[in-house]
Formats: sequence, C-alpha cells, structure tokens
Amino acid sequence: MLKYTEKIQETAKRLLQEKKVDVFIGYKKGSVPMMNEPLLVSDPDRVDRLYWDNFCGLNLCNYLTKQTGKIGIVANGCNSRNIVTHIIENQIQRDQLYIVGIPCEGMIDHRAVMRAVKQKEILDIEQNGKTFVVKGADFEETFEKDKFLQSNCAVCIHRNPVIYDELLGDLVEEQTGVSPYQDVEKVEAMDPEKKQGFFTRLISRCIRCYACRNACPLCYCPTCFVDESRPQWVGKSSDPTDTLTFHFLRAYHCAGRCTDCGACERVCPMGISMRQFTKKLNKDCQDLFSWEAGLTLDQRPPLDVYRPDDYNDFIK
Amino acid sequence: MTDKIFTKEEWMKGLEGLMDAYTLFVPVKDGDFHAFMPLSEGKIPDFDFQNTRLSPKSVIYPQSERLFEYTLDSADAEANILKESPKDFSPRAIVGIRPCDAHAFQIVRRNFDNPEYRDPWWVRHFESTTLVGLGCNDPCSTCFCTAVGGGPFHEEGLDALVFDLGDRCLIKGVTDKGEAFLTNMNGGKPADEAVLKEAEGLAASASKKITSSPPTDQLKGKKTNDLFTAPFWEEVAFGCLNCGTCTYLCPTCWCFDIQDEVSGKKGDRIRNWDSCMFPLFTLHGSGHNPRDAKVQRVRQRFMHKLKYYVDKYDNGAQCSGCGRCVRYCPVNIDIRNVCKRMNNF
Amino acid sequence: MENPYLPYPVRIDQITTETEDRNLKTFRFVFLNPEDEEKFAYTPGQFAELSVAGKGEIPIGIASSPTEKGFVAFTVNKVGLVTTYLHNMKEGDVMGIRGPLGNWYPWDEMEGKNVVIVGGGFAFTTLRSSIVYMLQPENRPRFKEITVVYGARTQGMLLYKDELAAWEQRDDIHMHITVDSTDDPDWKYNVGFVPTITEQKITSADNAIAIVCGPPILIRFTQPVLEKLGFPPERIILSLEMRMKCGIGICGRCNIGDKYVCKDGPVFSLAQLKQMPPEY
Amino acid sequence: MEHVGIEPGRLHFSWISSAEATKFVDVANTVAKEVKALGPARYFIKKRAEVA
Repeated sequence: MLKYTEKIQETAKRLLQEKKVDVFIGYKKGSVPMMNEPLLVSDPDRVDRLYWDNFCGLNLCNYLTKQTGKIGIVANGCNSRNIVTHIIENQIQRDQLYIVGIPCEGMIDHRAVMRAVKQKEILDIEQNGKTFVVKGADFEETFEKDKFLQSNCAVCIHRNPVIYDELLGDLVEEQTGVSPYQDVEKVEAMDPEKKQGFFTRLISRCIRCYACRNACPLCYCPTCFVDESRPQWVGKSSDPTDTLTFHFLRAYHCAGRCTDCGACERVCPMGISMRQFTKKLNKDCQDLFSWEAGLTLDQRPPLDVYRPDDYNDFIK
Repeated sequence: MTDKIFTKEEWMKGLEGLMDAYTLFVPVKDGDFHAFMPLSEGKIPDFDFQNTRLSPKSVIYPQSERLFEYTLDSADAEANILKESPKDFSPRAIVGIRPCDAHAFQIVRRNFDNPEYRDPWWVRHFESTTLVGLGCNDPCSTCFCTAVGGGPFHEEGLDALVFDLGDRCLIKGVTDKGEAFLTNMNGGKPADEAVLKEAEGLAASASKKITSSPPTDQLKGKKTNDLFTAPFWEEVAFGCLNCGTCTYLCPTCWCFDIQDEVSGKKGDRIRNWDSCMFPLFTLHGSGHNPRDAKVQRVRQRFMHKLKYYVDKYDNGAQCSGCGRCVRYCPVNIDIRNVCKRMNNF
Repeated sequence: MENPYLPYPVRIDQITTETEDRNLKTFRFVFLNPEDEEKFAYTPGQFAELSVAGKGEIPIGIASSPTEKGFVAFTVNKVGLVTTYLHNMKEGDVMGIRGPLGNWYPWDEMEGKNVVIVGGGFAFTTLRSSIVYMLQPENRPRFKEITVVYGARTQGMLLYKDELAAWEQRDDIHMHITVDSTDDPDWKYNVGFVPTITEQKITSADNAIAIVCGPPILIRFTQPVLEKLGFPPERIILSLEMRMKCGIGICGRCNIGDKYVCKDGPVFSLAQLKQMPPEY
Repeated sequence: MEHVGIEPGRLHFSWISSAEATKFVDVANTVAKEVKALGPARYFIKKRAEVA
C-alpha cells in the first residue's frame, strides 16, 4: 500500500501543473500512529505531503459534497462507489472529477492492533506488504495484515475502484467465498427481546458526538433530523431511547446507499460496531433487489424507482 | 500534611473500607478502554492504565443532567412553576484521576464558579468530591501537560496524590479534603525520608519522559483579530468532520445546552453537553448563524482554548494537555500543531 | 446557594398586540411573589430569560423602565418554538422570568451629554425602556438634548404607537419617526430609511453619545453616518443579539473573543466591537 | 423494524382502496387484536428522560 504514496504525489503534481484539476484531495500522514488526516492540495509544489498506507479508512467522498471547480481525488473500491452514489444523487458532477483509482487490499483496524498489544502505547508502525511491525517503548511485535483488517474490509468484494480516470496500480484479485452477513444472520435469528438487548447494549456507550454521521458521505443533508427544532424529532439528552432513535433513523437514511466503507465504525470514539445498524439494510437490498450501492452510474437505486415486481409480501 | 506509605494490598483494602464514607469513582476496564465508574460489588479497580478514554468531568458535570422539574397539570396550584430536582451531594472521591484531569477542573472552575455567578450543580458536586490523583510514571507520547502548566505529578487541583512505587504506594495529602480521605483510610504508615526521595525521583524522571511540548508563550501577546484572520484556518479545518469527539472527550470543554422535555403532564429542564463544532450551537431563531461554516467553528474551538481563555483569565490556556483529542480525533487534527501555528504566527 | 438558573414565577397580566402583522406582542408580567420584584432590579438595556415550562427559555430585552412599578414588560417577536407558544398564551397564565441579565447602556457616561437614539423595527424595546427612564422628571435633568430616530417598514409595524405620539407632543425630546414607505396621504412624519433620516436630522456629534439598536442592515448603514457626523467609536453604543442559553456567562455559546454577549454585553461600544472578531 | 427488536405484529401494511370498507374494518380489527395480544410496548418507548 505504501508504494502508492509516491505515485499519488506524482499524479497530483502532474494534474495540478497541467491544470487538469484545481485541487487534489488525499491523505497526509498523521501525527500519531495509525491515523491519517484528509488533505487538500492546490499548490503543485506542496504535493509531497500526500500519503497513503494501510490506515486510510476514512471516506474522502465526504469532502466532495457540493464542491465547485475541478477536483482530483484518490479513491479505492468503497470510496469510488460513494463517488458514484454522489454523482447519482447530484452532489457532484462527474466531469468535475478526476478520479485517481487505487486498487485496495483492505485497511488495518487500528483498534484490533491496540488490542493485540494490550492497549500499550504504540509509537511507530512499520508496514511491509503482508506484515507490519508494531513498536512501543518496550516491545516490538510483528503481525500479519490479513488478520487485522477492518471488519468491513475482511468481507469486501469490491476492492478495485468501480470508476476512475486513472489507475495507480494493477487491479487486485477480488475476494471470493466471503460471507458478509454472518453477523446479521445471527441477529436475525434472535427473538425480539434478544434483539432489543443487542441494540440497547450496542449504543450503551454512545456519547452522541455524531462522528458516525459526519464521517459518512451519505449524510449531507443541510439540516439533519436530529438537529431540527420545529418539530424536534429526537431529544438531545443521553437518554437511550433518543440515542437508539438517532441510530435507527440514520441507518434508514442510508438504505440502498451504503457501500459499507466502514468510516462510521472507524471514527466512533467509543468503538461502537456501527455497521450493525446499516448492514441489515444492505443485506435486504441485496436479497430483495439484488442491489449493491454505487456500482454503476446507469441504474437508479431501488428506493428511487417502482417496479411492479418489487417485493411486497409484507403488505397484506 | 500527611504522607503515608501503603503496600498495594493495604491500599486496595483501604479503598474498600472507604466505600461507606464515599462513593468512590475508580478506573475500571470497560471493553478496550478504561472508564471511571462507581466502585461497587463486582467492579474491580484497575490502576494499570494510561488514562481513561472519557475524562472524569462527567462525575461532576454529567453529559445530561436534570436541573428542574415541574408539572403542567393545570389542576395543580404549582403548575408551570419550576422546582429544583433533588440531587445527591454526598461525599464522593475520584481515585486514580490523572493530574492533568484534576488540573482541568481548576481550569473549568474559573467558568462555573466566578465572582458574579456560581453554577449551583457544578459547585456543589465539585465541593463534595475529593480528587485523589495518581501520578503518571509513564506519560504517553501525546501528553503535553508540562506545556500548559501541569506535569505528570502536578499537585495543583488535587486533594491527594498517589505515587506508584511498584509494590507500595505513597499517598501525599495536598488539601484538607485529601487529609480527611487519608485519615479515613485504614492501614499504611507514615512515610520516611527515603520514600519521599524515591517519589521525588520518580516524578522527576516522569517529567523528562514528556516528549511533546507545543509552545504557548506567545499566545497572550498576539492580537486576537490577527490570529482570527490568520491564513491557516482553512487548512486546519479541511479534514474536520465537525463531530463532537474532541469537545466531549475534553476535560476542559464545558459548553452546554438547556432543553425542556415533557412526558405526559410532567416536565424536566435538562442540561446537556453541547459542542461548538455543531452548527446548531450558534443558530439564531431568525435563521442567521454567525458561525455557519465549518472553518469558523473549528477556529472557534482553538481560539477559545488558546486565545480567548488566555486573555479572559490571564491564567494559561484552556487545555490541560491530556492529549485525548490528539489520540481520538477521527481525522487527526492535532491541537499541538495548531497551537504551534498560532503561537508562532 | 442562590440558583441563578431558577426563574421567578410570574403571571401574564396584560398582552398587547403591537403590529399589524400581529407578530409582535407586548407582555406585562406580575411577579407571583411580590418580594421577587425587588430582586429583579434592572437598568435599561438589560434583558431577561422568559421561561415557559415545557418549551424552554428565550432571551428578550426588557421593554419596561425601572421607573414603572408593579410589572415588567417585554415585546416579543414570534420566530421560534418558545415565542410561538408564548404568543398563544393568555392573560393569567403562569410562566417564569429569569434575570435581570447582561449589562446596560452606559448611563454614567451619558450623564450631562446629548443623547441620540437610533432604532429600527422591533429592536426598539430596550430603547423604549431608556426613553421612559430618561423622561422621568427626576432623571430628565441628568441628560441634555434627547433625539430619537425610530423607523419601521410601515406605519403598522411601529411599536408603542400611543407613546410615540405622546412623545411627539413633548418639547423635552426630539422625535423623528420614519417609515420606509407609505401610501397614507395623512402620514405626518418622515418617509425614508433610518440611516438617511439620521443623516438629515442629526446635525452634531458634539458632547453626544449615540445608541443604535436594530437589524444588522440598519446597524451597518447607520454606523458610517454616525462616524461621518463625528461620533468616535467609543460613543457609538450598540446592543448585540446572540443565541443564548444560560444568560450568565457560563454555558459558552454566546462567546465572541474573550467576551460573553450575555454577561459582558449585550451592550458594546463600537470601539469594543472593533477589537472583537466579527462573529455576530 | 423487526430486525431492531420491535415485535412482529406491531407493524402492519395493507393496501386498502377507498371502496374496500369491509377490508378496512377487517384489517383494523386484526391489527387491534394482534397489538392488544402483545400488550403494552416497553421497548423503544420514551418515558421520562433517563438522565442524571
């Protein structure tokens, strides 16, 4: 993954110099291990800050909403799918974008790494292809990358960008034989009371910081329903029913649009398994409409169109 | 003031013995992280931690707190008249609070307890709480308490300070409240010179381990409007999600919202933590919003901490250097870098 | 411990609809506990939080003058959740008021000076309080000439019409009432925007202090007029609006620079504002 | 809704034309019966805010 850094810098420099784009959006290396910061570059002489590694798990599409001008952006599989969704939903025009595609082999789950070293402070991470070395004040451990993928990356079947103007490496082989919905099936099998307990426990640590919502490229409404005051749909205290309402409704708003990029889960400061809210809806879209979000510009999303043969068994 | 030395067993036993006199908030392992929780049956205090993910500010200032209650039942003579909600202000102690977080209470206190107004809930909760600190033998690389007037064994703001000396611990009383805590605690014996020397050495070596030190010396001398119009804010703010992680995890962020909630004929007036990161924070009823753009809100947070507070109280920055926002900001906006840019602007 | 968040219970004594669009009403409140009235000792320019159980609180400038006893009055514009509810309340209903809050117009500084009051629209409330206060026989000698420029979009949008007419008749106050436009042939006052009328009617800044209250656009265009007349920024006084909650400088939301609008304001001189970030 | 723990039977969907009065009555009765059988909902119902 590190090999992309130089290529991104070269490409960005070229695009900015040739004035093919006004700005370029990528990552810069973070000030602490396993964290990278989104970066906007407009000066071709300052592209050396651009960076790429195994910890670029945010969704840069988030920074495209209603932007004007020509924008260059790096995009791996899931990010590119969100770009497609953004174009379909008129949040950005295709011809405004120069998409620099990155075939992705998954991002590392920083929480899993911290767990593996028993929450001891990590001072440096050395990334070498299939393995990475974690260094602290009094320890050094080597891990296999494949065992530390973000949970969404582990079940990802669209690692290659679906839309791009230029590709920075050879396409990678897509994973096969993954069963992405095992966790959802487990919940489906529970009785109502168990389900209630599951979701109540899931949000028990939520502090209503809205990092999940704000990290999500789908959440671009000018005023979110939780911020409406007339009427006020959701209470603002830490009351669990209000918190559940926020999470359930947010998930519904992502139905048929979520690409399972995992940004919500990655950014949660409390480590909540945010994907549990959206995944059931992804599964239903798959089962009922054979739909996966953001794969093509040519088809409208299922909740956008009516077909006489739409699933309607639940209507009596 | 008393200095007492305990074996680790005596210390744990001693704490258990205090459960009647105090509600003890101790660090408890909670999933991947630690959190301050009331010590009760089945809760095991774990002092082998760097710091809790959430600051202990919620012990004194809960995220959501009922202030008043009332009835809307017109048949009731007291309808629509607010009454203070009953609260428990019995003695509490936060045991194992890090010196930065205790220092943070002093920073916040200037806001909640000022010559003109005293916030009745914050003040009473604070006054009924004893802060028993645990010095940091091994500060993190993201800690910068020494840059903002604190230190890994800084006593200001603490009532007592614990030095972890391996199989024993030294507890130093700092204030009368701390003395009372020590007096109430069973076990231990007076510490001799050698132990005190050992503790001093520990504190000195811990201070040396602090590696990050953003400069803050020029902040006061800067002109507010020069910093306000500085060219770097767009760049600082670019990645920001405008989530509340930094403000909610911060031990020195105090902003709140007041909301009325009604259930049937009963109503509550509740205060909730709020965040200057949220657009709603400054939205006027008319629709006008003086801080409508992300960059304005990001600037507000840093300006408030590192300039406005500095000017208002002439007592340092509104930051205790705990490093939580550095570690947990989902997009890695690092206050140390921003501070440096402001200071050197 | 005195709880600064606890409102004094009050009863709505009188409701007056002020404007033709019925969006502005003046509420007179009487304290349920008479001793609270003494505690609520205020000075013109201050505001209070009106508290409606179940809805919340709103910061509103005090429209009555401390020289008027037995009640306090507020003129409320219907904009948000609380104000809309308030507009539907009736005389006799019980609610709360919390205050007085904030600072006031610089009365000490104004003593012995000519006072120029410039107001527009519904921001005239604390100016009304000030005028009533200054015109009180005991207070009147403390100030020299009092000149008022007050305008609204139309005649029907002027507040306190009876009082305006009464003040027009007096010779110890110079009134310049204006409307943006009118089709009433009998309209006997001025027609034109407040800044223009100010430019025409105010002739000197000598020994004078100006208080300006109005929508942002009025402030923006009146400010250069006053500066041209020779008012230094220290003698141009403005009152800010800001989203507020606690009203006592604690909750943090009305922060601008090292000031809290609710506690250090809402009244600021232009000189002060020039030192602060323009976030209002 | 069922996935997040709302009991089956609390949520019903029906197509009823304005001409289908009998169907409307039937559906209304069935819904009422099923919901009554489940008893009062406890989950996802906000009572007084659970705050400090």
